[in-house]
Amino acid sequence: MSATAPTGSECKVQAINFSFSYAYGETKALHSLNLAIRPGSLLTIMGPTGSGKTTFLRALNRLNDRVAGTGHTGQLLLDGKDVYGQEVDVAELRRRVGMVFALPTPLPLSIYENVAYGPRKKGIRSRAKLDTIVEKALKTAVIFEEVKDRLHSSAQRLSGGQQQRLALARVLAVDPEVILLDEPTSGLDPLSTLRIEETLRQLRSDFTIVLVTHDPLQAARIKSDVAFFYLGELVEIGPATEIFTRPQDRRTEDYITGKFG
Amino acid sequence: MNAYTTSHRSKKEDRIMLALLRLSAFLAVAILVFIVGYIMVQGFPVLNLGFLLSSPTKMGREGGILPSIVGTVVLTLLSAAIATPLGVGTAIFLTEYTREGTFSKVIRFGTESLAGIPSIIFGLFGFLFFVIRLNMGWSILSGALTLASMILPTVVRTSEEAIRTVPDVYREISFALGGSRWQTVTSVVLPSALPGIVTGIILAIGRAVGETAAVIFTAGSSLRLPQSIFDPVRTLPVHFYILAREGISIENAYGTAAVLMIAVLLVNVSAYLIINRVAARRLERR
Amino acid sequence: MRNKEKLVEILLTLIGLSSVTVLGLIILFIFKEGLPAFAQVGLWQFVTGTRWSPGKNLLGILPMIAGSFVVTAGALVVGLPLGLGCAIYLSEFATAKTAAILKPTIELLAGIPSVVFGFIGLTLMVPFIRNFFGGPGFSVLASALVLGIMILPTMVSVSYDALRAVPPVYREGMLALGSTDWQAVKMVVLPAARPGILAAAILAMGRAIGETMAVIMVAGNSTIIPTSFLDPVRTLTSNIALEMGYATGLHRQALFATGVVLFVIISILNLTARVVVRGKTR
Amino acid sequence: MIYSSKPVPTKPEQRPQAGRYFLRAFPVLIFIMIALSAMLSGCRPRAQTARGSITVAGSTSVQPFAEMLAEEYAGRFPERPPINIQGGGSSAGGRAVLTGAAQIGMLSRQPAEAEKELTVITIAHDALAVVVHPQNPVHGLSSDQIRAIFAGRFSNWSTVGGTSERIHVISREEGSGTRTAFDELIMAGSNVAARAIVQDSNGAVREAVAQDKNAIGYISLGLVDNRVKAIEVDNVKPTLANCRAGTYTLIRPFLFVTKEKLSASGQAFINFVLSDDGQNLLAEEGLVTDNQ
Repeated sequence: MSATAPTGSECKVQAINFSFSYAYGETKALHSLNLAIRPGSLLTIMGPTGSGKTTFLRALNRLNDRVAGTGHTGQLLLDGKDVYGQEVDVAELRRRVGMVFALPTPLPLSIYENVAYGPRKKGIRSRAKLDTIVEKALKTAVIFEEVKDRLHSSAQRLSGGQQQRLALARVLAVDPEVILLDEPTSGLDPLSTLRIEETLRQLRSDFTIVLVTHDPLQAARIKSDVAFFYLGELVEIGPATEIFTRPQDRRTEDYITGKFG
Repeated sequence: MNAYTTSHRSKKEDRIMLALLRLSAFLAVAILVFIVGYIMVQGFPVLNLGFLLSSPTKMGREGGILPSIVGTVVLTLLSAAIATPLGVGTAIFLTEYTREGTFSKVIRFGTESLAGIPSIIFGLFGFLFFVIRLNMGWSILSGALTLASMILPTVVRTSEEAIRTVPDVYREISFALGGSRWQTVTSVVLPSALPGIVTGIILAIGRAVGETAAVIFTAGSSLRLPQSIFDPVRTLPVHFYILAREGISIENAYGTAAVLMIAVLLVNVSAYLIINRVAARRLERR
Repeated sequence: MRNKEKLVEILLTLIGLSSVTVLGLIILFIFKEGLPAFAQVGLWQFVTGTRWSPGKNLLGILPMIAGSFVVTAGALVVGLPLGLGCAIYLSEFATAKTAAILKPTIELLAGIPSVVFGFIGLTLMVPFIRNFFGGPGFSVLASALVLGIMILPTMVSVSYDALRAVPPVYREGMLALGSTDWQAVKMVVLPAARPGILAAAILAMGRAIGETMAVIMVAGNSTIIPTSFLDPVRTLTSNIALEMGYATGLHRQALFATGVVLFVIISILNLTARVVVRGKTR
Repeated sequence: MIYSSKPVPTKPEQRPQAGRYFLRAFPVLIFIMIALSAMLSGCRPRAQTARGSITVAGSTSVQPFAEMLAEEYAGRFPERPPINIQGGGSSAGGRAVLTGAAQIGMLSRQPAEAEKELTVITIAHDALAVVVHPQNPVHGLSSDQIRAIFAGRFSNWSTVGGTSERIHVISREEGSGTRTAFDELIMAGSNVAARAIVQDSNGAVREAVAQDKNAIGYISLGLVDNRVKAIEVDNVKPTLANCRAGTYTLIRPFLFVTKEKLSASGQAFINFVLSDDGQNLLAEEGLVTDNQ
């Protein structure tokens, strides 16, 4: 039984019978996934390890291409166009679909250059334009105040929480439409986690956000829809309150009650 | 008597072996330090500005070794300038542009067997190909191309090692921000790997500076100050070899050897400093 | 933008091929120039002939092959124990401080040009051997000493790395059983590091066999099969370097053929090294 | 959304890492290198380099004398194109002229087959001196005795009137001008012993003899100095006078070989060498010249 969110051409991201496999078909990571995400919504994906959550994320921005022997069937649409289409410019795709990784890792550059990295690669040269983009991105990621007078010092010396917000700013600087976050707060202290969640809530209206997490409380706190993945299938999808209180599928229930991690 | 319990016999054996090991360590270091010391001491009296800055007269019996110094520096730098793009390019190709397959195995095999070839064979090849076939004659260029082929494997190996130390997550971040492969290489991979690559190039230069067999057949042995890279040149080791073997001037021979040793030690020490500075910086960053 | 990437990829593929191309060119040119000699003299006569007198078209390089192996064996006898002993001492017994001083010193000294070793051999070792042991002084012994010292740095640093690669837990296990330090090294560490040490020995052997200038200065270069340590000897590499300037026609091709033989020996050495290292570690 | 128009404060000294700019130039560097080596590998007439410098290559026996002449020539005629002297051996010199790698070849032996087509100019003669250690009691040997020693038939100095010590024979490598001359003038058909020590230059032979009381070798007379003793051959002292008088017969020619269309500057150097000044310089260095 795979429940699908309201379909319709107006959704931002849509998977239609999307399956994904590694090692030349040996290991099946996703089984004919059907899922639609409305623009400006915030979806949290939960499920035990190996349920295909990260694979789905890395399929959306095609980072999976870097792995040898991957294959997919079905379609994965962004604004109605298949991301695996022939004429898709992967670099452009990755700019529209930004990603924040689990471990907060700044590039070995200054704070300024970290954020300006994406725009520079897009071809933006002018100093003034870069300055405004960087400032806007840092402000949106709510870290500008803390770093505005040491923009050119190395980003390595920031704290874990700051580095993750810098990573968010890095993505925002490229002006994405969708933001993917792969367990962004798993390595952070509770205070930083709350601040990241607060930022996500604010960004919700401007961007389509897909968040992968292990922490049910996080899903509840940011009041998002929750999609439950299990062994590569979408088991259930619906508002956090409903999923946690009245799980339809026993597998969801077992997961929430902590029977298996 | 179980082999693992400390019996009387093994205690004595232990002491003897320890003494032997300490002796071999002392001997190894002493011999090598003695050689450097001996050359420096013998060469020192001749080492003055005149010796370094003037040209030789009477076939090197008197005068200085300026042409050889200039020749060695130009020849080594040119060979590094040729080997660096090829070596680093190969390393980038092996790490960033291809997966381990038959093609990369062929390149690796080529590089490794090139590394095993003795310098006399490079000398023969350089003579046949650059001097005669490509009609470059005995010249700095022929010598540099020959030396470049010799140090290419070293540059490839050290560059590849340096590139592999760059955490893969940096590449992921760059790609995820819409960076292309070449942009990722030039903006993220190479800057982090740069110290390792530079060290590799310097070590390669260290080896090239002391080379004789490959250079005698390709760069020639003319004592005149080279005007362009098409002129022949007698590098320091070759000049030392000729002066020493032919008894033309033992003092100048030692002087040349001392200059050569200082050059080689300076090059290796600078490579060493970079390694330590990078290791220290990497520790402090973690 | 996309075509720039394609261009870079093509260019890097070409650059990637540079090492293979150079290797191909070397094999092509050396073999092209050397093979006619095999044809004319006959491979078997060439490799087993004991008389080398190009003027009289006597072209046998057995004395040089024997010379190369005897000199290299001598170099290993001198260099291996000393190098390995030093590596073991530095890795297992020396204090961190002494190791931190001695190891870089030895590595720096790896940069000493071979002609310097040759000259030290010529001015110090040859007269010493002549006066102390008799004979002309130019000998297998002198070559072995010079080459043995030359391969020390390679032997020490590669063996040291092999020994350091052995996880500490191996040593602690033995010490816990009450064995002495040397017992631990002998029983556990050396066997575990053997592939690395073998690789170091083969690397050192490769360098010794390939050395030219230093050997010419101390070996005496006579075309006989050495029967005693005090006999003068000529190696394959010296044979090439000595006569290349003057050789013409068949004589010159024979020198390139000598180069081919040397190349084949070195390739066999490299292959055994790869098999030894890979075979053991898997 | 309001954003302050004030530019973000960037302190100059905290510029991003220097590595960035080097690396932006990296692809350009690669292209230059490839273009450079590709362009240079095109054939260029080597002999007539841009500045018309003259390359003289060949016998290592002639090389020291040619270098001395080149030094004098450059000193006297600084405005003329410089002379590059290369070693490499007689055959390498002949081949260099044939392939155009050099304008003038130096031979210390009669021209070989392939070199017959070149014009041959004798610049001087060099006498071969048989040398022993200064403390060796032996003062003279007959050519037969010398042949027997170098062929390995005599192996102890006592057989030729010296102390009872083994003789250490030191010879030159096959093909070198000095060795070829020695084979022709002394060995006359028999072979130098395979056991003989071989050194690859006259200087090295001299050093080897100077170091070893029991050594005997042969070098060009011009290189004899007080560290070795030149012995009488068939009771004739190896002096310039005896060479010119013809009584000392161990003589070999020092030759220049060139192609017909030799450049004017090349011919000018040869004229200088053949001029009285040039010949005197060679005579001072111990060579046998015709003009005295």
